[in-house]
Amino acid sequence: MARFHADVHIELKPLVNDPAGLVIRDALRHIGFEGVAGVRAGKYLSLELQAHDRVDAEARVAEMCRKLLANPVIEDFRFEVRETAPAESIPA
Amino acid sequence: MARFHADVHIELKPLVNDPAGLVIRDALRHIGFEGVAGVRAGKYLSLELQAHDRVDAEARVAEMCRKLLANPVIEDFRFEVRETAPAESIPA
Amino acid sequence: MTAAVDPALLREVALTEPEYDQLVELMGREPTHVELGIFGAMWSEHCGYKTSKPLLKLFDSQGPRVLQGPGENAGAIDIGDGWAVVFKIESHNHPSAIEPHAGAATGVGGILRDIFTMGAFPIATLDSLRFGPLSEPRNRFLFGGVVGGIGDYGNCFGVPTVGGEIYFEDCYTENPLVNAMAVGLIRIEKLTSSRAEGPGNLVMLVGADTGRDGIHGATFASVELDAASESRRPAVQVGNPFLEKLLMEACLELIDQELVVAMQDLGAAGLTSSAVECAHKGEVGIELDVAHVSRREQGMSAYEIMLSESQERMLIVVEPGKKPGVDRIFTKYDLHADVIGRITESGRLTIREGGSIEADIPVTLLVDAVPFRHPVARAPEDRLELANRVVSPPDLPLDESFLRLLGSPNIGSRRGVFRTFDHQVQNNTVVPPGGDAALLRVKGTRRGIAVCTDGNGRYCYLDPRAGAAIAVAEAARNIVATGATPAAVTDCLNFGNPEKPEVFWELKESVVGMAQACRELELPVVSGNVSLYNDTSGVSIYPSPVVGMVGVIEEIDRRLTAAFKQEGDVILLVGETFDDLGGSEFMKVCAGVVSGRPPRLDLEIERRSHDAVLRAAAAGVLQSCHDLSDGGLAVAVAESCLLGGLGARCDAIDLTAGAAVALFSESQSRFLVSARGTEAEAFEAICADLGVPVRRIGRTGGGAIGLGRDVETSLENARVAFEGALA
Amino acid sequence: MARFGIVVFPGTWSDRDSYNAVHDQLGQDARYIWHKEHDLQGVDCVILPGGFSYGDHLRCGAVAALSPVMAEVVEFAARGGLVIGICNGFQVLCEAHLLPGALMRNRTMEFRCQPATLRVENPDTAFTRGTGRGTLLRVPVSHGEGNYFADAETLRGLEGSGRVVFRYVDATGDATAESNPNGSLNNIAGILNQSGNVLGMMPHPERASEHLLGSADGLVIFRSIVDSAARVLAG
Ligand SMILES: Nc1ncnc2c1ncn2[C@@H]1O[C@H](COP(=O)(O)OP(=O)(O)O)[C@@H](O)[C@H]1O
Ligand SMILES: [Mg+2]
Repeated sequence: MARFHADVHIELKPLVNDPAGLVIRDALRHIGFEGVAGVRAGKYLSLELQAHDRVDAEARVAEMCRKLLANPVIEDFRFEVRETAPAESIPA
Repeated sequence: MARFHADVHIELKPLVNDPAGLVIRDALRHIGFEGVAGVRAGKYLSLELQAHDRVDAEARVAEMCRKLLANPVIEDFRFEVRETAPAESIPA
Repeated sequence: MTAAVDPALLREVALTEPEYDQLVELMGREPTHVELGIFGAMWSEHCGYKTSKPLLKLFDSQGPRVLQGPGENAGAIDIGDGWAVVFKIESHNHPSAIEPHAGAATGVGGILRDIFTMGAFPIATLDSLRFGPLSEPRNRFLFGGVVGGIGDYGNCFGVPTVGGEIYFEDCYTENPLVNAMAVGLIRIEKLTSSRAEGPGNLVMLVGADTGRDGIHGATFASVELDAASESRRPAVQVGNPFLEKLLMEACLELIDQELVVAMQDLGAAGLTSSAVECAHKGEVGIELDVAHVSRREQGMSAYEIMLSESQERMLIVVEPGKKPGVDRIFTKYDLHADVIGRITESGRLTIREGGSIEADIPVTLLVDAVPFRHPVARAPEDRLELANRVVSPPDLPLDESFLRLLGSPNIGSRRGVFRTFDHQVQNNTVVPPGGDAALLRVKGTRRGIAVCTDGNGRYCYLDPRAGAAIAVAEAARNIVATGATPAAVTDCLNFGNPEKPEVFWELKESVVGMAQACRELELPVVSGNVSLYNDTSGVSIYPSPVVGMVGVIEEIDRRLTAAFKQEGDVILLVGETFDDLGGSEFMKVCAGVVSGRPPRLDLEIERRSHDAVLRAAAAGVLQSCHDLSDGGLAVAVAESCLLGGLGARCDAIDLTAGAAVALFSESQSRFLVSARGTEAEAFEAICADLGVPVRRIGRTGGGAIGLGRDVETSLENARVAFEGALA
Repeated sequence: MARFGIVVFPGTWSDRDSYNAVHDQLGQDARYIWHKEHDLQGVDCVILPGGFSYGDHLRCGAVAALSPVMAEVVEFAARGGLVIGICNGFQVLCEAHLLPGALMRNRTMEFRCQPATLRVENPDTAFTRGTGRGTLLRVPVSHGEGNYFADAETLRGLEGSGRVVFRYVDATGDATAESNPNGSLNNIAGILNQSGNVLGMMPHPERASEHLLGSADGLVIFRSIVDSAARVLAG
């Protein structure tokens, strides 16, 4: 097994209204940032995981997103995976 | 003025307790992803804003982070800015 | 390893050189680094009460209801039918000043732990808050953060936040006060102690993993801060109410199944203070191996583990034979429980890390040998002068003054705050926040308990002894206004730097005033907390003692509320009105003046007025009852009107001392009640019998508030002013 | 007598209040079911109570929806068993796809604990048979994420088939913006699944179970369930 780091982004689907984004936008305007046209609020998760290789790591993270991390009714997800420790450095 | 898009990432500082990350880590392990060593939960905001140029846009976003978006006592932030519409296309 | 007597290091552990010398003499040798950290923590003001302890002895903690006075994690009183109420108040001022959300949240978490450490189920929290004026963005940020943090913790945990108070004064600008009180319920026979017993018994650490949260940071003091050390600096504590709820459920199951000998939560000074407290109470020794402590981070030293203030942790002492039962419960809740040591006969605190001994200290040195400090107390001349300065009321139209007062941040509606707190969960809240004390029923009985907090820093600033006594009287009045009998007190002493003679004078005077009022009203002080050094840039806060009080009502159906109930009821003012505009909200808001003497308080008269209301409540002759405090009669009438959605016409107010005094004086020992015509007579008879002055001042009804000749405001205008106070 | 099973997730807190309502007030059989259990103990109705299961981290109800007991609840519902999700329980039902849509942060971004008035939109359900169309119920809300969202088509489907059971209204029964505590689409406070045996609602009927506490209007919902369970037995 090798170690991987995954950066997962979860965002509301474009058509879903985003109360948090609206409140943040208004708050920014309120404190003087008039030029803010829109804000969307999402989540950013960083994961450390073990996997056989990059393809395996990507498959795992995609499944985590589908099963738990994102709600397909309202959210889209995307992620990037990078290796942090190669297989030979970690006992199986 | 030109239009810019900013991707802002806000994360808890490394030593700060992250109850959300712990719950997500444990939940992933519970549903079968034993190889998950750690999860840190952060925020991801995407902003549309107007600014004179890239340098100005970056200065504005940095200030928004310091003033409102991030809590500097417990969080770190980073961001990227890209131009989405050049100055000449937008009336001042 | 021996620590050098480096002044910087001593500063970091907050010990003076003479204190260090005393330590070396008592130990008979130089302390190790870990030992120095432990002494620093245990001999600190926070754990050792080295400045305040001699004063705390002035409090009486005896009484027929008292089951547990000061000395355990919280006090406990007998409320009848086999039930005990456990309660305590605690400050989290300094953490909240740095990070208001996390600071306030962990304050709530800490006080809840004190309650369930006693075995009690937390049934309510309250919070007493002080901020600088909201016109300053920083103050608004602190206010929003603190309120958010309290809500986040209590709402998630599942305990109703039923009361508290909020005041704004300039002196709290960089130094907000966040005092959280928690109240729990338990069958008397289940009360649990933190007294460790039985050499050979296991010491277990349960709950959250230990991280580098809130450590003194002594290790980093002597090194230059660079990028690498920055990342190792102690972290602000972030609470985890979800974990705390699981910890509570598990701990209460342990107690229910009689699986623990002793239980002690980890609070200030973490594992150090908990281990020492358990051992000291049981007069035993305790030996811990920090290698067995589960950690959140790598590379933590024994020093860091002993002083970490990571939240949501509990130390329990268990007989070896009962360990399987304990494990079963923690497994159920997916919590880990580490055996980290055992109870010994040595009377010493012994800390190992695997094979090496990091600390070995007689427990009594840490507790009984705390070097007390006896600062000088001196009344500041300018303050005495200020208290003697009498300023005449401003020349402002009274109806305008009235609306200004209703809209004052210190008086206006707190609905915008308490609606963000779950104040109903657990199905006990009979009188919700927004009136006087909150009232909770005790399931399975006809009883209820009333709870409140009170304190008036401005009064205490002008006269600490009188102001502190008033805090007690006012809390009691709030309890009485619900029909409950005041039973016992917890207190939080928030003061500036006691090394300043005037601050120590304030502290001493306040304790004397509070102790005296408690004694005369027969209210034992069963728990409390001290927070000193509330200073910013050399400026101290107002002396701000806060009283938390619990009262008992035998028949909850006999409760009273502040809202006027129907048209045509007689409105009566109980008690006498004097020219008590000194330190009043009226003089602050309408004249911009803080001066004069706080209202006079006669505890005998106070007591009789309580008796009158309680007798009337029991007889069922009152429709409403509200206590008079900030803003005086005018504000009390307005509040009863707004709560009831009914106007009032008060044409018979005694105006002989001047209308401003009649409407806005903050004279003590007064209530505003309403009664049906015939019952008003019965109430007057009760008052006459007890020698309590009472006067009919008007009737309920209509859509306006009319007060004497000078104030006439529509209910709607009053509501707009009142509801907008914190906007 | 009906038997209620009250599911307890880590972080649930209205389990005891639900017990108080159905057992102490209505005298029904009630038992707690820990989330790790697989046996629903032959209950007539499952209550998924309010609280902050798993601290509400990630998304409210998301982690609880994956608990072992939820597999049983899904199966129970498929067999026609009655399930009521209250507050966090409603969120769990959405996350478990037993109900459509999602519950987002309140429009104000603030937690709100306050009285609410609900209008019964459909009295012909297993949960509302004791009410009439337009009946107003005083039932408090207490949540930070009760802002109901569904896409336009789902919403049309719900509205068109009587599956919007409760709506937030003002004291006179009008569904105004001010009476909506959280920004829910169409002032939706509670919805039903297609087969009519699964109800999710954000307000807390178990808190409106005694006059002493300010309202007993919530009891009609539990009484309706008892009644429905009896009819199932009577066949
Ligand atoms: N101002 C006070 N009045 C009465 N008792 C007090 C006061 N301050 C502290 N105590 C009591 O001293 C004991 C230790 O207090 P503290 O260290 O704050 O408790 P904990 O360690 O549980 O946080 C407690 O029993 C507390 O009730
Ligand atoms: Mg304690």
